[in-house]
Amino acid sequence: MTNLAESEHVTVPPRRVPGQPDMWLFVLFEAMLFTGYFSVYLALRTQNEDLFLQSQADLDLRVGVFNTIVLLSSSWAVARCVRAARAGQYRSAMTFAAATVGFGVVFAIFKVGEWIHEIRLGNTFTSSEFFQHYYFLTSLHLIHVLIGFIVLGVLIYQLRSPLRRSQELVETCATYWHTVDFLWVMIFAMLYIVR
Amino acid sequence: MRDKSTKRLLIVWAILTALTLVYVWLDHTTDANGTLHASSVVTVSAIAIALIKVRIIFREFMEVRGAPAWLCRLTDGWVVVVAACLLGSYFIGSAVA
Amino acid sequence: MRRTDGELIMLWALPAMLIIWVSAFFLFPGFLHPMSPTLPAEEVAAFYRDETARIRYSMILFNWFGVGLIPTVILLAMQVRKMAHRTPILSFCLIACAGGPPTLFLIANMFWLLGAFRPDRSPELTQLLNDLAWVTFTVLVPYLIAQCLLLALAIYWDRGDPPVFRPWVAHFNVLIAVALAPAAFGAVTFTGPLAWDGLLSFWVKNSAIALWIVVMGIVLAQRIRQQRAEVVAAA
Amino acid sequence: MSTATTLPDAPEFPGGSRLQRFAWNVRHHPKRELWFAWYVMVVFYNLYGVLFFLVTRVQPPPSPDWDTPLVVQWFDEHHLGLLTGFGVVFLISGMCAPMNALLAYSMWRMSVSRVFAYSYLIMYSLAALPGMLVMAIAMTVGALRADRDPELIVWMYDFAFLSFSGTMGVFLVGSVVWLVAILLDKNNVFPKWFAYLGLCNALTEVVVAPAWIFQRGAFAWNGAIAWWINMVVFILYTAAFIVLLRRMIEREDFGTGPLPDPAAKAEPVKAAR
Repeated sequence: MTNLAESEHVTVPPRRVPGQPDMWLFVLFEAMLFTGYFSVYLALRTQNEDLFLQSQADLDLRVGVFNTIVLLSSSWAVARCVRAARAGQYRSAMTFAAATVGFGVVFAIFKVGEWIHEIRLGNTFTSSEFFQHYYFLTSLHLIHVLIGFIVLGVLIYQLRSPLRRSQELVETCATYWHTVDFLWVMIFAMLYIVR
Repeated sequence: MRDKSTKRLLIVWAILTALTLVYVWLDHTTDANGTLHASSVVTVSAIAIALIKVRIIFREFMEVRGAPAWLCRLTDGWVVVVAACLLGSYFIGSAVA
Repeated sequence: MRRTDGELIMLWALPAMLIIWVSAFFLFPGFLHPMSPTLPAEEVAAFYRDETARIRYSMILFNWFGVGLIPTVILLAMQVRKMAHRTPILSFCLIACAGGPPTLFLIANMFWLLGAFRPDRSPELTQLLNDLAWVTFTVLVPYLIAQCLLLALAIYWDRGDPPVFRPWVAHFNVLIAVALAPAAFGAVTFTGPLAWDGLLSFWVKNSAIALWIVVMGIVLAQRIRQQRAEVVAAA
Repeated sequence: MSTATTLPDAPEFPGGSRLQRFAWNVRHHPKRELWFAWYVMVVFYNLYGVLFFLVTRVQPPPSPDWDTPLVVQWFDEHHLGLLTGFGVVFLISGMCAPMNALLAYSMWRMSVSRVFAYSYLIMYSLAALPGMLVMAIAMTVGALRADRDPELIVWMYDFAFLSFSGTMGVFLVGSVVWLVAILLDKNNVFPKWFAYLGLCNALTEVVVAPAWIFQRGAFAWNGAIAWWINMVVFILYTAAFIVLLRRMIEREDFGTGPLPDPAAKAEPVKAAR
């Protein structure tokens, strides 16, 4: 369908969907689910604002900001990896894929460190309504990060042998990882910033 | 050509990081000496900045910029729907409370 | 050793199982006559207090050998696989059914054993365990019904010549399924034929299960012997 | 049944009245086993909806936060609905078997190891016990005697709803088994997006876990997140695979290679006639 439309202007480089369109369905659907969780959180929050604010004061914004920047960097790295793979520079693509995994690991370590810190402060899953949502959203997101490691493993496996190297699969994996990133961007705003 | 695209990615990353740091500023201006206060302005701008960042990630990192029009429209529409859901639940919740 | 030898050993385990099941059935004091659902809590507690030993030993026997039905169902699934169908779906169906009835029966079995474990606990609690046991035991039919109907369908749809099982086996299975169906409603009423000690939910259901095991055992035995003979003839 | 692709051994399709056509399909349709399982599945889900949402009224679930008299009253009001409704559940829940067999067959048809089909078959056959039948038994016993000690009735109430919502692992791992099979498959049995949707479905089983922990709020067994959002995903997932299985059966050619595309297949058939 799109090809027909595009063939009229030959000068423009062909527009194409990055990765499998199937993955885009997942991205939008999963993000919609998270939007559902956020909506519930925001609506409940307004019912009991002071309690939420009180608990929220225990979060350290610096860790959140650091983690956001780490994930943004990982997203940047995987975007570079896709460009490099497209240009046929597989060595460089591998480096960027490894960097993505590295950023992801740093994120996970700081996330778990933050949990341990909060638990030491006495803020557990059952201690307050805000922390219910905090642990729920962050752990569900961390599960996405862990699945992301499997996905990045698939990406690296694709890049390693000249026999495989399907650009479509590389882009599909990258799309998943960006989803992990932008979900965190929203979770970060929801948990740390919203007043 | 390639150089241009990597430079662009770096700029995008810098903008996203800068937007993240705006949050820190936002946070400092609202909270006087460690106690948090409810604020619709902060909530709305937090949601708005987050969605702007998401849209930048869509367009640049996820390469929707070069994708067929339907995907552009779908992702933009999605951002609008999410904004409506979040702001809607926040304001309806506030009205009920 | 031929493949069918193993199948025959599995099958010959069935009569042994049957003897154990029947003796456990008669050993359990609550089956003859079946305990009434209208029994007040004190009498239920008294039953567990007075008959502790027989409840324990019969139910331990059932616990050991209750799962003995699974190999028979799997043998049937293997026969279905030999039928002239286009897909393995009907044998998958039987495999999917195989684990259900013994598992449900084991749950009921554990409630009976729990009831007898501390017969001096409050009568209300003993009655609850007794209810759980009887309800689970009475309503364990869904997979048995499905099993009979699916087997019947598989036989009707067998395009082989000669077919693996003769059509009367299918009719018989449908009949058994019909006999089992009322027991699903065993908890709706405390009296009458539908109650869990009633004619339909207890006597018809349990006789149907026993009859099914005996008849299908014989049918399977004939079939496997015939297949062994074919293997010998071919060799 | 839209695909009456006549195979050599089947007699010519006679046409005629609806009943005659139905009888012909039962006797001769080459895909009758698959269509049988598919229709059983559709009927099962419809009955499931009617029984759980309308007859027994256990869905959407009442609150875990209710006090004892309220729970007893709830059982009182739903006494007959619960007992007869779950009676029907006991009668029909064997319909899970053809459904699970069809799902397993879809994996059997893929270019992947048989491990997937058999693992899925066993896992989902197991799932119906704690996920549905134990719940039905607990509800039945809870409703059985109105004069029972109220504390015990509340215990049955918790038992029923938690065994229903809280049976997670089999569905979680089962969905993952299916989605991995779809991603590895080269026979095009299912589109890849369904595999990704399977991941969403698997994650709902993670999301429901807090139902074991909270008695009120968004994460309780009737909560906005643990029940409502999850239900939406479950319904979409189920609807998707019902439609996709139908398409799979329509495309089925009983070979071992890739399933033919419906559009591409229409041409040669026409040519052969």
